[in-house]
Amino acid sequence: MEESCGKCTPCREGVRHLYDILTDISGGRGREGDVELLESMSRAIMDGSICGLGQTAPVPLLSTIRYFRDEFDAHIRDKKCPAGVCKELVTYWIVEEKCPGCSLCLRVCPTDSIIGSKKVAHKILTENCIHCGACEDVCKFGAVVHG
Amino acid sequence: MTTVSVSIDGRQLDVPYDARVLDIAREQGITIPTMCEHEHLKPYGVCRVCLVEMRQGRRKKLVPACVYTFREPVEIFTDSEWVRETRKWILAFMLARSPREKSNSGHGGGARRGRAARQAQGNRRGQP
Amino acid sequence: MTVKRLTSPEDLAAWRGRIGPPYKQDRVTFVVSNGTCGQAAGSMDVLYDVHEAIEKLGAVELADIRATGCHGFCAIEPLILVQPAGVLYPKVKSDDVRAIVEASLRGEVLEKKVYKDTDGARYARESELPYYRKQNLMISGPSRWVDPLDIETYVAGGGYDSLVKAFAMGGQAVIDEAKAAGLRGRGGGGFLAARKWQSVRDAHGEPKYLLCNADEGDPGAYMDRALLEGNPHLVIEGMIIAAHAIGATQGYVYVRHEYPVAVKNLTAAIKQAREADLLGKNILGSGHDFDINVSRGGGAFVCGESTALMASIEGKPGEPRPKYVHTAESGLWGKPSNLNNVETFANVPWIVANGAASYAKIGTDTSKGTKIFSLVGKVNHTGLIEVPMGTTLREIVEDIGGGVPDGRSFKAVQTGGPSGGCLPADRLDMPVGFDKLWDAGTIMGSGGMIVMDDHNCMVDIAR
Amino acid sequence: MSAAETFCRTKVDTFIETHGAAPSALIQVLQDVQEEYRYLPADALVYVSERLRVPLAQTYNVATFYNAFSLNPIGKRHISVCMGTACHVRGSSMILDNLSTRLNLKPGETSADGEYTLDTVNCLGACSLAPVVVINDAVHGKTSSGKAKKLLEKSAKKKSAGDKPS
Repeated sequence: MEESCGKCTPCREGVRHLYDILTDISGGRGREGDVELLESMSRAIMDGSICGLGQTAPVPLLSTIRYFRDEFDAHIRDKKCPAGVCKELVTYWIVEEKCPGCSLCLRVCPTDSIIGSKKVAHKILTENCIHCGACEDVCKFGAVVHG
Repeated sequence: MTTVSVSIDGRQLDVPYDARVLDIAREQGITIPTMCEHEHLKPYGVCRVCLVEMRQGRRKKLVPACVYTFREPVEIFTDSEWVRETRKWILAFMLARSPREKSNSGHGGGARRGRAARQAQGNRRGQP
Repeated sequence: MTVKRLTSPEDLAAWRGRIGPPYKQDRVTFVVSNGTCGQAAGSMDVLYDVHEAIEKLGAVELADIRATGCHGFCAIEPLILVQPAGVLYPKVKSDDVRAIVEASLRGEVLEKKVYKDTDGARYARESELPYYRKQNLMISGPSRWVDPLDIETYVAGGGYDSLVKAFAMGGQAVIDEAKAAGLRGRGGGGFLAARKWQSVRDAHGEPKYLLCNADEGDPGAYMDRALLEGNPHLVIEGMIIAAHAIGATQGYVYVRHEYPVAVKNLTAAIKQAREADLLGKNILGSGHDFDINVSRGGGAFVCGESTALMASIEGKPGEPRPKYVHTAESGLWGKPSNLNNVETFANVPWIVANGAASYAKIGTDTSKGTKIFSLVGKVNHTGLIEVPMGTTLREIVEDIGGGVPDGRSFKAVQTGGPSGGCLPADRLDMPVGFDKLWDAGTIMGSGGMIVMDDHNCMVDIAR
Repeated sequence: MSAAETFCRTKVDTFIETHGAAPSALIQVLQDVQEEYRYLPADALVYVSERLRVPLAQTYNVATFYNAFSLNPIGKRHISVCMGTACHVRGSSMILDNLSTRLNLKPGETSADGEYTLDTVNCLGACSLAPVVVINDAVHGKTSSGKAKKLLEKSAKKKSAGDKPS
């Protein structure tokens, strides 16, 4: 999107709209009919752009819709991200039985959203957790999960 | 002065080589909407509002009438369904950028702007 | 290393005689892949450790060190390849180096340090690795022994012989050879190179320009970088041959701003080629003049597009121009210009040396030769692979790539960079090539191949 | 370097000599200025425009088009998180969020004290080591959100921008 040189309307404007609508879908604000909207917009962008960038920018989107339509519907209808990636649809928490209280996660959390003392099972405060996954990366016991 | 035999909206014509599609259309009384074209400016072909359908044998694609010139025998359609659909989206993209679209503020602005583009396309269905 | 001025093909042959074979048979050469990803993995430290170990063992007379570009198998870097034995030590740690050097000097193999595959089997020789088994390294192979900063290692392996042959054949014959070989553009366009060359050769207007597109903006694709860093002379030789064929006297290589090592190695190679009179006036007594300048890009993906690239070389912002006026007639500064991708030029010397017939035997009926892919993302053996056209995605992802790590399941592979689509598991038997992928909704593009597993969300990827 | 100017004319002249004083050398000269001063000083842009006989508007057009150039000084430690597809697939957007929160900087911003600049870049060509974070010219491969804190601490220990990787 930032890579569009900005010269012609379909690519400069159209690709931004595709991005905005996809951001909404990924954030759980998708609406019925969005997929069809994306598809028809994509055709106009591909047919109307001057150079290869605009003519092919929607190809990854069209192919993910073609082969992974169920994931788009999961985001739009059930407000769920099956792969556990889209931040607004995912929460992180700690499985108490698995957590020995080693505080490794507590130390790497950029927003200090993890509380717990030594040897006591820790907890993630979800208010200012930014879903960056640092805790899950460092946890050796698989105690941190998200979904 | 070599000429090329072409067709525009079904009318067979012999036009001068390298003549602009837009000029020939105007001569034939066919209106093609334009935005960034102006007689005092060198044709730039960026707004894409003047896209028309160009067919040559099996190959067909949309070309800007203000920049594309006649060099080979081709068929031009200035008002086909494909042209209208694309043109509506391009107008909608532009309108979505206009300030009075009330829905483009706030967090969800982006997507609602996309929806505004859709509405703009909807209520423009009537005019070219 | 004083480079000899060459005024005739015989000079080149005589020079090669003096240099001798790529490796001295009586000595041990420690080869370390030192491309950008090698350096990021620590190859500079390994080079230093090897140098120190040799000195401590007093073996300076018995051993050489050679820093090459990328060998392709980036996942196992930093690596040491002991030549001429061909023994490979992957993921070398600095305290292993001394033991490796000692054993190699005695002609032995340090068994516990050699390559261990995901299935536990051990392979000592680089040539035996499963990673390379299905590959055909006809273009990227020399990058494993050529030192990019030393033209002599390239000449020793037969470098610039194709140039001599091309001059003897004549420009039109070279174009016919490329047409018979079916060489298509490797940058993603897939146009027949010979047709492009022909239109510029026939165009009138002087001077004619030859442009090499090394913008490589596609995320996930870095084969052009590896070629420029590892074997710049191969690209230079390909360019001189093409320039002679179309009558171009000035060439530009437009290199991405994000590839500093490639710019350094390419600039050094051009300097050495000029010193050897392989670039400049009356090359090898052929009467043909040609020189190459390096033009550093400014960091804009759109400049991979031909007309935007030319605008950028002209010092303007990279804005594409509609292509109704073909760049073959009016390109850079309005003069006839021919643009090809790095990998396309790298194929030219092979075609001239081995002939169109043997080239056309490789690949499929419509996509000839090999293609270098960058296999990245959620795959065990990340790196560059060169496979004949027609190889299936499954062979690439599973047999060469070693499948998806951490026991997760394959979900999709994206081919062709930002203009390419994603293919799911049931499309894995699709052969690679210019046309078949198009019907499945994606393109081969420049060769980026990004594997995704069940932990990747397709909506997020699309965004 | 005369007092008023923030760049050294003789140095810029050498850049112009190597690339030629013609309009087509604009990008190459600006590349060298950017490398030398880590940004494009405004008065240097004026000087280059005059020497290359290029309108100042055109120079600004080029200086703002390419993301290799920056009009304001880059911090001592320039942190670039690669957002190319290969790195994105291996979680680089989470690393960016982590670093962005830690440094309290949005991508493209420089800290008030000029210490840090956080940036994103679209592909560095080291995709086999994804996800990649570059700090000045040191390429850190196979990073993760968990390692982000250590990465910052390690870079803080290094003195100024010009340090070669250890």
